[in-house]
Amino acid sequence: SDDGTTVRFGYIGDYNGASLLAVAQKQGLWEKQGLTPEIKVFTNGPLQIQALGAGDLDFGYIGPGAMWLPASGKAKVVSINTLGFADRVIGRPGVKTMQDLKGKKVGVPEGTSGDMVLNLALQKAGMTAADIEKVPMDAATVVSAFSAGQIDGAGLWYPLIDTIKVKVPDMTEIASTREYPDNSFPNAFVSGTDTDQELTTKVIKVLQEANDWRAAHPEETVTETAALLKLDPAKVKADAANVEVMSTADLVAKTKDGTVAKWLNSLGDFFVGTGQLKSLPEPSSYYTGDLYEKAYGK
Amino acid sequence: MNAKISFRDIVKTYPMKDGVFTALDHVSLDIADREFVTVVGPSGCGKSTLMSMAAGLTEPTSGEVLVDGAPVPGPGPDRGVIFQQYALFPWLSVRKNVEFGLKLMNLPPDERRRRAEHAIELVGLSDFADALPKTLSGGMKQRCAIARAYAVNPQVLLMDEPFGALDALTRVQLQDQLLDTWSRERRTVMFITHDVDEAVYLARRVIVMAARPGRVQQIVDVDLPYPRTEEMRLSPEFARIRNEVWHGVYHQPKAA
Amino acid sequence: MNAKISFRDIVKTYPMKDGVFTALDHVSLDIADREFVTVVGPSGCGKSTLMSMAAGLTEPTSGEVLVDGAPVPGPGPDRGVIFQQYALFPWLSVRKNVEFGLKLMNLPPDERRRRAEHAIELVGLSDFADALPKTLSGGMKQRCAIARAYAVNPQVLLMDEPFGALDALTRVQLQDQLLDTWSRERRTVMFITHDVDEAVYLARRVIVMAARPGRVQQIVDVDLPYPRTEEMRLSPEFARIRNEVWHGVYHQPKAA
Amino acid sequence: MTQLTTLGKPAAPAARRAAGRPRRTLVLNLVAVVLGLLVWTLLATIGVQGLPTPMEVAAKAGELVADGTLLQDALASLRRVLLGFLMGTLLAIPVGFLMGWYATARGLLEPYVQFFRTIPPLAIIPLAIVLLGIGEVPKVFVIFLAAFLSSVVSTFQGVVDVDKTLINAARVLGASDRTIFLKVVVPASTPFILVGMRVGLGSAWGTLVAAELIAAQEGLGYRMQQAQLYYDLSTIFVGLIAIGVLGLLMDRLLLLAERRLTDWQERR
Amino acid sequence: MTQLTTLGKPAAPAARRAAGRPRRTLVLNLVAVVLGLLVWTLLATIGVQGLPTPMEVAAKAGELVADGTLLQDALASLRRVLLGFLMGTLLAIPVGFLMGWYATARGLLEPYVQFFRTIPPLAIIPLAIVLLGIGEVPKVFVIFLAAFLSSVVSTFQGVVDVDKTLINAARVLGASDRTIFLKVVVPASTPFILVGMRVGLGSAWGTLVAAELIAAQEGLGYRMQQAQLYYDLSTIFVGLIAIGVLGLLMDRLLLLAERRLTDWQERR
Ligand SMILES: Nc1ncnc2c1ncn2[C@@H]1O[C@H](COP(=O)(O)OP(=O)(O)OP(=O)(O)O)[C@@H](O)[C@H]1O
Ligand SMILES: Nc1ncnc2c1ncn2[C@@H]1O[C@H](COP(=O)(O)OP(=O)(O)OP(=O)(O)O)[C@@H](O)[C@H]1O
Ligand SMILES: [Mg+2]
Ligand SMILES: [Mg+2]
Repeated sequence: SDDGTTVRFGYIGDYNGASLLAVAQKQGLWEKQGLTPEIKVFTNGPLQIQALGAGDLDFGYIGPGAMWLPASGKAKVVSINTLGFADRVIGRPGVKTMQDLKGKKVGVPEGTSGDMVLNLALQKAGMTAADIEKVPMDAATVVSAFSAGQIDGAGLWYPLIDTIKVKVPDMTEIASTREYPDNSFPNAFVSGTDTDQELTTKVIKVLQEANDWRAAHPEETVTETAALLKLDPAKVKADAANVEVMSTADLVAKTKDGTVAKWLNSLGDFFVGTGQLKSLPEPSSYYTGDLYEKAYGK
Repeated sequence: MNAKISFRDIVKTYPMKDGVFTALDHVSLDIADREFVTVVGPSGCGKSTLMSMAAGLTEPTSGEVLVDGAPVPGPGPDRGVIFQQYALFPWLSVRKNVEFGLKLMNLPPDERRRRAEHAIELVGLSDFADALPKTLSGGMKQRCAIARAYAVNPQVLLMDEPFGALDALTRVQLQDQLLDTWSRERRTVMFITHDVDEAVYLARRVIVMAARPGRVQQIVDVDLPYPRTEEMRLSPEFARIRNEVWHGVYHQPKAA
Repeated sequence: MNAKISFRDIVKTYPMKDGVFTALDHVSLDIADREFVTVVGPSGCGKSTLMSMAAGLTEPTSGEVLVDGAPVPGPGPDRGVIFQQYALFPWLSVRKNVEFGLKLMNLPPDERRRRAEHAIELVGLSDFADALPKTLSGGMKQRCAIARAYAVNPQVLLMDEPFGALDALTRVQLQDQLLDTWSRERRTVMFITHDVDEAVYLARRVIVMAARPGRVQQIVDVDLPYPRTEEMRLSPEFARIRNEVWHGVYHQPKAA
Repeated sequence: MTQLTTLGKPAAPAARRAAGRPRRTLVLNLVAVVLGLLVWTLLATIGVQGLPTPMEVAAKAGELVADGTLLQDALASLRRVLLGFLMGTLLAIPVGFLMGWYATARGLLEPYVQFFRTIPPLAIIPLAIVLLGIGEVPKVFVIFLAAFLSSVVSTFQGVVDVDKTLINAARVLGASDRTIFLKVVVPASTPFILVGMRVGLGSAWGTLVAAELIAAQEGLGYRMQQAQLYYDLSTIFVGLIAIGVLGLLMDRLLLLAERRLTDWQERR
Repeated sequence: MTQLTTLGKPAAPAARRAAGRPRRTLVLNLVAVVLGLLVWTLLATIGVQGLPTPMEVAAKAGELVADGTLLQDALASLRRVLLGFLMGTLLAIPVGFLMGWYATARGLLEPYVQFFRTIPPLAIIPLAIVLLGIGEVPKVFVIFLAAFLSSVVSTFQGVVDVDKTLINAARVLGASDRTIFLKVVVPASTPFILVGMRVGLGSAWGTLVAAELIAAQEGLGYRMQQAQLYYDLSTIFVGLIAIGVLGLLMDRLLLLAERRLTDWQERR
């Protein structure tokens, strides 16, 4: 971004993380804004936040599990991307309700959306984390441990659950993100804390146009994304099935009426509960909704 | 013939950048049971190589080494070896070095102790029994190696310049000790030396080797009775044999 | 006195489990410039230790070693050393070993080559110039070490039983060569040996040491003219001195 | 001491050095630590964003010590590392021997040893879980594997490099292969074996974080991963320093063992 | 060859062994690989959940080779590992020397070397990003650090263990410290240095996955992490095997170098 036209953009190699960038590139949306993208793939959100802080990256993509980082002032959310509904609480064959998990081993990657859905499910069932044996482990470890019968339940997400299904076909889904409409799991694009308004607006514009194209062309988007990620389109498609794409107009409206703030606050509550946040910050302090609205107007 | 060790037409070659180097060239030699032979010859003529074959540590390129009429079965405690480079175990004290072979014989500890003490005393290292090899002088290291071989009391002793690093007096003492033991217990001894006097004084037969290629040049019988005495060293017969050996070593017709 | 090397009241002790071991006990000795001294004494009497101090490799526990009147400045190429254990660089060929010191002198390559060839020829290793030490026999290793020290042509030669592993003929040849070089170029030589004959044949003075504790027992002047010849070895005067040295070494009053 | 007096340096300094040595080393160590702390403080205060200062880390360490977490974590990790390390390095000795001594064993084992040495421990975890569950066993196993694989090379080389004449000396005294291994090869290759153990120790600690990815409930590596979720750099640093210090202490113990075991060596 | 004829085993077998050696080793290696594949197939088909079979992995490898991904990844990783490994091990030689030779250097450096050896590479990454960004530099740096830290111990030990008499022999010929280092210490400790390099090579590859966490766009480690998002075990196995094979090849090259460089050694 030396001359102000190069944008270094980080992403994660799945449908949520990569689809907009794939579309923007293919449709020449960057060029329209006079920008040159330099996209870099990462394996997780926190690494990108770190790279933003170190000045090695201008924008990045994070999932809901990393949302406490912008909330604690480490970055700014410039645009909501989609809502994810991929997270589930699952159980071994025979486990039908949360009650069945009482005293059982439940594997979960801590601080992720899998952890969140487990928490919500526990709440809804009138239980607490003390009622189960919560075993924190890495996401890949959950897959191995569940498939090998080492744990009785897990808080995890698709497509990893697909892998488990192959091995344990009669596993059960006990709880799903879809059951908690008030607690949506948005993923988002972020920038560093010192935002260059003009550049950010241009980037938001690119994202908005790509977003609308994606909403209009779901099939093509899957193809483009699979091509960018060198993945089997079927996998990406399965991935996309658990994602709610909203039109830009819808997102603008939800920003205006405070729905977005509500999502962010419900995430914030979760992080306060885990201790990742000390207090619940005002969403407007880290979500640049005004820029998002303005950009749409242009 | 009742040979304890037979070298049968031994050839030993080493590959070199330009062709091969012949260290031993068709060497045949029988050492009778309970015989004491010494081997002399110029530096590099293959003395150590030959001995190492009898020990079972080196294989001939062609030919055969027999011990008691059978092909040499690898190294074993029936043939004690004193190496030219001492080969002490640096992490063991003098006493432990000497006891090494005894332990392998499963002797009771006090018997082992006794035999080790005796061997150490024989070579005059009693005051250094607990010293590590690195704290010993050159001559003391050599004496430790001698004690280690003696302690096992093997049927055959293969000694490669065992007294080379010793002062003259210690040397004479150890020569006499060796002769004494040998005549009492009648072991077979193959003894390499570069000292012609020593070779004649000790041996029933002196094997004179020649170099380039290594081969047996001459075998000199020493017709002096045992026990050998210091006077014999001054006898005309001794002088004659000494001269013959010397002549054999140093006036060799040049090899091809 | 114009001493090249002075040992002034040298004491060397080593810590032992039970107290200390005195390797050298108040040794004082001057070696004049261009003098040839030999050192004899029983195994373990401290000969190598004394020489290593002159080389600057070992420090006395007390006392001083002076070279040219100044405290010994550590090891240096002005004092060539032949170690009792050869100390060849195993990764270098004979030639490269010999050239090692010459390279450090920044000689032009062909001069270096010439001097190395010469030294190697002197010890009779020309045919093995490109061999690695592990392929050499004991005597050949020793000769390589000799050549390495000779090549540098140092002012002082410190030689620790340099001919100990050589056969008698090679030994005599090298003795005569050494005397020849020494009388032509008049180096200072300190030569340790366990061969009384050799000690007398080579030296102007024979230092006789005693053991337990190590000390200078007697100094025997050898009043035979240089160049020494083979006939001198047979002269009554030689025999007398030889006897005196022998007596000095082997009939020492026992130390406390 | 002996090796220092024979250093061949001019007399006086060497003697002085020999006398003041242990104290001097300690002083130098301290100087190094202080310098390190200064650089760290500098980095933290001036330049680098997000880096906690030594004071902050010390405060956090105080907290963790006070509530017992640190001790409990350290003990849990120490047990895993010690077990894995000891089993790994002790197994490396006979395996190194087999590979160094018998061409057959070498031909069969070497491809695997070399292959697995280059495989990151993270990649072993799924297999370890499937085969060993999620208890202590797979954690210790991952550490064991790392320690074993990094020390076996060294042991193997030690066996191969044992002076032939010493082996011959034992043979002619009637030693069997087993005796030669125990009484000659092991002592003669002690320097190599101890290098192997020290390297293995480093690998064992270095693998701890990966091992505690497997459903650990406590341990320094687990605590650091937790802290990473919360971006709690101070706790991460406390963990790192605890690991470093424990590793350093164990390394010193090994060094001490080495001094005693290779006393017989002639060296500078 | 020489060492084999002096093995001291009964004459005939040893001679046979010497003659057939390289071929025999190869055969044994192959036997080992085939055995390994069999065990793997067995595990995959009968017992173990989720384990892809060799055939599946081979098919995936074919795909990845066909679309050029594997080659591209392998080259990217190879470059990083080679750079990091070479810089790390080459730096380890002089540093090991300094530590082995000068008590001062040892006192100052040792705490750090020992400390950082036990720190998992994963933990270095945040610092590397802050200080070095997200380009190639921090990736190579992490690998470099791993290689350096694991080989420096070995080099250091090699320097300490150099036979005193050889150093003395060089001193009396007038060699300076520098000459002694280059002409005596380095050749004499080659066996140790090469062990260090081989261990360092293992560490370098083992750290690759961690290094490629730092925003890599290609590389075997990166590909494996990507595959982990979808739990694509076949791709992970292709990556592991590629790493293992590349590591093995580089190790063989080092061994070859060792053979040539330590030819002078007398050993079995
Ligand atoms: N591994 C080897 N490779 C090549 N040549 C070798 C090897 N080992 C020994 N030789 C050669 O074989 C010859 C005989 O060596 P050997 O050690 O038997 O001599 P020696 O008679 O014992 O001599 P010395 O009296 O000097 O000890 C020597 O010329 C030596 O160079
Ligand atoms: N590092 C050491 N620790 C203890 N004692 C030692 C050490 N080095 C040498 N000694 C002792 O010092 C004495 C003198 O040794 P030195 O090597 O000088 O003897 P030497 O006269 O050369 O004997 P030789 O003729 O056998 O070579 C010996 O008794 C030896 O045991
Ligand atoms: Mg010999
Ligand atoms: Mg001596």
